[in-house]
Amino acid sequence: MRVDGVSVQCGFELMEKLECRLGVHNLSVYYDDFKALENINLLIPCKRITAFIGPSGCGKSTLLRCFNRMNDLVPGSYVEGSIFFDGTDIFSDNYDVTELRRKVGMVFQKPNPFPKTVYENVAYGPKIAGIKKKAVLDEIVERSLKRAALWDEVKDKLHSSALRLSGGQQQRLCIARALAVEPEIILLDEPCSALDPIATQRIEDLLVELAEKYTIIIVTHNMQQAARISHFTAFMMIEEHGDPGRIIEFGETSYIFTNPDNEKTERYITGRFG
Amino acid sequence: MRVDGVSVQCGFELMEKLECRLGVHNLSVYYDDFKALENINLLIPCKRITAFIGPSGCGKSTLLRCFNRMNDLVPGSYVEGSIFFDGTDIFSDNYDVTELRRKVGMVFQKPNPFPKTVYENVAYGPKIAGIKKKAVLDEIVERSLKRAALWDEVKDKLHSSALRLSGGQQQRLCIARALAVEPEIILLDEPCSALDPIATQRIEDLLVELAEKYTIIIVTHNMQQAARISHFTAFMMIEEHGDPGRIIEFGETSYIFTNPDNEKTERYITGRFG
Amino acid sequence: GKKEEKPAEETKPVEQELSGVVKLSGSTTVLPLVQEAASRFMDENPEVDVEVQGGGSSVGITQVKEGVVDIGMSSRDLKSEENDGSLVDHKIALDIIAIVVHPEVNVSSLTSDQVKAIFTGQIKKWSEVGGSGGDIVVVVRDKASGTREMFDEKALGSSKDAPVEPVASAIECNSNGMVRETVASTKNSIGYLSIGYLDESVKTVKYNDVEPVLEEAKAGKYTLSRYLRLFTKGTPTGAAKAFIEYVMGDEFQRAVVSKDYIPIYEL
Amino acid sequence: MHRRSGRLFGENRLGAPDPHLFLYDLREMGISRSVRLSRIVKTPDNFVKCALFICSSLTVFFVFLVIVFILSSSVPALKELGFKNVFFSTKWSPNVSAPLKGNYGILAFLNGTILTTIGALILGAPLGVGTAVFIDEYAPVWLKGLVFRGVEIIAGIPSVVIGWFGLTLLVPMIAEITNTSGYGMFAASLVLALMVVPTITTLSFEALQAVPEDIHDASVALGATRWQTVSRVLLPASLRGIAAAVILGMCRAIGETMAVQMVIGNARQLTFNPLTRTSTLTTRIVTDMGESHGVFRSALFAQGLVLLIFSAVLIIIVRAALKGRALSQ
Amino acid sequence: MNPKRADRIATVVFWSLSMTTLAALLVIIVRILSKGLLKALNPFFVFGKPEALKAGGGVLPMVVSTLYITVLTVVIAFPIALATAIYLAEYTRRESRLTRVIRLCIDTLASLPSIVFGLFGMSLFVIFLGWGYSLVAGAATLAVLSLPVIARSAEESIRSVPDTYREASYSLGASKWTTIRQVVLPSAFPGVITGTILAIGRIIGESAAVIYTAGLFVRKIPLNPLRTGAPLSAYIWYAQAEARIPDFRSVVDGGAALLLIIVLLVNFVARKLASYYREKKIAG
Ligand SMILES: Nc1ncnc2c1ncn2[C@@H]1O[C@H](COP(=O)(O)OP(=O)(O)OP(=O)(O)O)[C@@H](O)[C@H]1O
Ligand SMILES: Nc1ncnc2c1ncn2[C@@H]1O[C@H](COP(=O)(O)OP(=O)(O)OP(=O)(O)O)[C@@H](O)[C@H]1O
Ligand SMILES: [Mg+2]
Ligand SMILES: [Mg+2]
Repeated sequence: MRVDGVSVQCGFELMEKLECRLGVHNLSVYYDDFKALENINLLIPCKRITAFIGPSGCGKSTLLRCFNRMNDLVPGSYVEGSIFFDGTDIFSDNYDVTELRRKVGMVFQKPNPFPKTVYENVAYGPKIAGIKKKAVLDEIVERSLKRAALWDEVKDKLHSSALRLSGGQQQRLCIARALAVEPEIILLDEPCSALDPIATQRIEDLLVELAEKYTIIIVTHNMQQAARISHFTAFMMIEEHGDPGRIIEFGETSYIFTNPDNEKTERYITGRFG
Repeated sequence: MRVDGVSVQCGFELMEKLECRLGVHNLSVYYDDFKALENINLLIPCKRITAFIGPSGCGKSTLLRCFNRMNDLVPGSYVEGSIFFDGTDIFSDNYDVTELRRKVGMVFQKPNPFPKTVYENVAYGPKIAGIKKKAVLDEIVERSLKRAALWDEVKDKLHSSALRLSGGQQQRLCIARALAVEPEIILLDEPCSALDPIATQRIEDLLVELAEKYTIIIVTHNMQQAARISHFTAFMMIEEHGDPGRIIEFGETSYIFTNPDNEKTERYITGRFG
Repeated sequence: GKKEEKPAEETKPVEQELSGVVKLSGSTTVLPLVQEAASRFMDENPEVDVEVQGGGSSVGITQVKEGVVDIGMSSRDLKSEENDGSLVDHKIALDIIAIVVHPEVNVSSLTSDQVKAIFTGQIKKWSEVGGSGGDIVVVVRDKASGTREMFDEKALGSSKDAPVEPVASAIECNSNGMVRETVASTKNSIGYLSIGYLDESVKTVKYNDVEPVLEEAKAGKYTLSRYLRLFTKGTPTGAAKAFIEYVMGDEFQRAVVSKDYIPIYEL
Repeated sequence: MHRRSGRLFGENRLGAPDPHLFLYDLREMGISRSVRLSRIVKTPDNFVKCALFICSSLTVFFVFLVIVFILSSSVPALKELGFKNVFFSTKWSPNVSAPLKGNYGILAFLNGTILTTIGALILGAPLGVGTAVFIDEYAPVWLKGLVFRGVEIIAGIPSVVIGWFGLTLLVPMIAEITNTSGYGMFAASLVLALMVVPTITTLSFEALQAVPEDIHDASVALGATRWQTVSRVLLPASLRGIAAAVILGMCRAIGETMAVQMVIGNARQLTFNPLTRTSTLTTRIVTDMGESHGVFRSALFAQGLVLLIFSAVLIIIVRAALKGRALSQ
Repeated sequence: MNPKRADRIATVVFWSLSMTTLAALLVIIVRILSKGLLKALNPFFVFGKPEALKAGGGVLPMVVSTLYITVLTVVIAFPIALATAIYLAEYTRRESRLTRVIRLCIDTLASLPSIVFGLFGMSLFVIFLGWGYSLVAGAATLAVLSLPVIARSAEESIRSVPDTYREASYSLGASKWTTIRQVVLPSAFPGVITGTILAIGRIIGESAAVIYTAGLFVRKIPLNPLRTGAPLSAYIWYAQAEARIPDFRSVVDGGAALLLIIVLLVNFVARKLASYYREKKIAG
């Protein structure tokens, strides 16, 4: 099946059952004069893990950061096209960006806890959203840490610095922090690239678990990881240096990895590229 | 077969045919009070590619940097034990370190050309070794660039800044720079981790080619890479956080990857670790 | 070729043949006068280098005694403890100090008692001396200046054993020019100046009903005056001698000194 | 890197076949610890190191010299007049001809220094820190460079120029508005505020820049507004750096001389009213140094000594503040 | 308070704070230039001799003194500062007690009020060594004053040279000094030069440290460094504080404008040079 020039592979039965609340329509992203993404069209299925893969510099991070408009922070960047979230274009003029960012959580490549205590890290989001009651915050912190599978490890050191945790723990803390504001979607940009295999495994297990409640989008360099945990995969690429990135193929992960429509996808996936 | 608690896998016929001019004996490395490596024993076969693999932080880089005493540069680090190079302990008091480093070249994780021209980069080593004649230098530069499979791409821009080359070209330039001083051994610390798959492929091909003339030691995170290009593999690991790194298993790559002695090695190689 | 230095005993200095360095330091009051003299003198005697530096009267006296400089400038006489007989005094001008007020102050005459009371802070408002307007702003010279010392002594009755200080809120200025500027620009202010600095931006007041003018000073009626002096260690010789003679000579006295001070020939 | 133990070859626990065999061969060949003296490459390096070290210890020597000369010049005053009469007296009436007969209490000037500095910080610190936060967080790209460049230009303006500006524009303005002489601590604080702004801005900006970008992004990604991010993440994380910036600004204010001297009025009185004239330590030195000698001059050096101690103490505080940043590392 | 509202208020506050700073700068520059630019550009003023009593004097000897003293200062301070910077950046990777002392001394020296340097220079160079008020005494004082400034910026530039360059050089068998000379210093050079020029800006504007060491007033153009000089900034202060010449206002206005122009020019050159090298390094 082809939609807007992108081949989409998906069992029809499945696609019909899926709900999609997030859709990208004709999106192009510019950094000053440089066009980083061109004409992206995509539907993100709810409560599934969608992985973006592709060679370095193809715009995976750029696309991911559009979903919660983190690209606004890059001076000189602007977008054309739309991203619809529950039917509203998030780039429309009066769209409430802070509200969007609360609903679309983000976890970064390197664990980036605040230089505060573990507790303060998790409570930060609820606090800025206006929750002041200690009891409520306590409960949110505990629940979020439990969901991030970190509670048991840190419950005795909630009030010591988050920077003392190990890398893997820090990354799970960042996930807990994102969960604390009750997001609907979680974006992860190569969340495991700074971690060792053991910590990586933990995070992967956690993501699979979280996918029961949350819509998850993950950027990864690690093809095995994409294959292991994601339900859907978008393969992105740039033709030549300086060209904008595009989505080459999007579909169910099992299809993409076993039976890609596009020969570039196949070459990339088998590691013999170019 | 087990030697000093390390299992060594190697076809005997092969081992007997191999010459080994570099040997590590009972080496331990400390950073201040922290013991990073313990009791390393290893023989590096000549004109072969030896890969060090293992989880992050297990001391691969530390061990590699001992071979040309780059660890001298880390304040507070010191070693116990010896590394023999052509029969002389490189840690002995009056050992000529600059001479050692000339014989044992090194290529780093991120391409790090000097902010000079391409030509100046390659000529740097010969120049500091005292070669002044332009003709000789020209010849060395050309030969080294050719060996690094870069000549054709840069021969027209020898005198423009090396920083303008692409990442993969820069890394090959670094290899050319290392080759220019006629080393016998080349150390590479994750030389491809900052490169895209195409550039990686180029470097891998180049290494295989170079192994005909040089002894190569490579640290890599990428198990496929180790499997693809190395003749011998050393698997290193730390038992627990804070423990020193050790060599768990060393042997011919094909053995290690298909039929490891040690179950830890197996678990690591199959990606299901810990 | 370089001209030979003439012996110092020569009676009439032949300017063209003089050479050498003359160093001066001391009073900043005398400084500009001597600087002017130096540049004129050097124009006439290109081989002579006259170096003039400030430092204050005491510095000048000390340094000339120590032989660091050839001539010390001073705006006061030697103290008894300074006077060991080795220094020769050359008076080069008489300086008159006028009391000045901001032009809007409507007081035109002050008695010596009123002046003392104003400068020491006992009188705080112009209304107390018959004027109108608010708090008096006292402007004085800095402690180290010879003018201040003379004024403290003669107008405020300060002596070595019973020093009198101007009021602590007084603005201290490092020069006559700055006093004039400050008085001119600050309402209700009062200060004192060398008469050479007087202009229409400030208003002079009579001191004990006497105008601060040359005639009255010569007649001895106006008491706020002092000599500007150069000191040498023993009788000056060579270039130094020629320089002092130049400063005291009619030409320089008429052309320069008479503009700001009372020249020697009028005394 | 040096070696600790020289233990040679370990016994082979398992016996043959031994892949380490070649090591034994080499040892038997007796070439293991050959010493090559022919090329002691280290020598020029050591020479260079020595020379560089000597140059860099000159700094220590200079500090030593400064201390020695300032201290030895202030000793006469402290000895002859007594510590108490210098530091705890507000009476400053030097006697030029008989220095020992004068009074040399510097308390009023100490007070002037402290109050003008506080004034300068009250005016300058919000400006400086605010400008730094503005550049770091609020300014549109085209303005960032402009404001930063502007601040650097202020830093470069010579103090006599700023003083002249203060004397000819600020003092008359203050005189007009408040109906006083215009000279005084307020004018001094205004001028000083101008001079501390660049110090505080550049150093605070540096501190803000040192906060990792990813922490900032983390906050924004959680839906924090800009002000929430600034107040809850950026400022706390850079607090020590900003404190250090303010202290260094203070250092600058305490030490500034010429500009203050032009506008403070150079009176000798102790005062707490910002609109009245007084002196600071630095301005008193400049006002009186001209013709001073003996104990008078020594008393002025004693004020220099106080300034020296002030800045040394502040620097030690700054260094302590910048070391071991509590939570961040 | 509603976070949105607080955010809006904060935005207004930060805008106004920084605009106040900019406005202050603008007012100073406009004021100084509007009053003094004509005078500062008048050749009779710039190339004239100063007058002691009359109006109409110029500032040529002062401008020459400033240039002279600046050159002397840099000649004295730069080699020491560069050596210090190299030592601290390259040879003391690890803080020892000794380097801590050196660093403390540099910081202390950098934060001392310039009047303290003035006092120090007067008692050491002028009186103790007997150099008198002279250009060398002023330059020596300024050298001690600017040493830490140059050293620190140079050290920073040297430190900011990526370690990867050093590693690459060492791994090719270069000795430490070779590495510093061939790789580190060339890379750090633009930063070192920029820092030095910025320090020169400070030297030119410095007055408190020179009034008791170099002198305040000269009529002859100083050629002998052992003679008195009068840097422009010191003369400006002198002209206004000791105000003897009737036209001192216009002399100070002109001098201030001239000084401001010189300092701004110096800073401008530093920036231009820095960006030139930055581009050149990339373009190469
Ligand atoms: N802030 C920026 N300013 C200018 N160009 C940018 C910026 N961020 C990214 N780019 C460019 O946009 C393109 C896409 O970058 P992006 O980071 O999205 O790629 P990526 O797929 O995430 O790469 P990687 O796998 O290396 O993280 C690249 O060419 C990059 O150089
Ligand atoms: N300069 C140093 N100072 C102190 N400890 C160090 C230093 N360099 C490395 N270490 C420690 O030594 C251990 C081994 O580090 P090393 O860099 O050799 O690991 P590695 O196997 O190369 O890891 P990676 O795969 O992440 O590069 C780690 O625990 C590391 O923290
Ligand atoms: Mg990315
Ligand atoms: Mg490593």
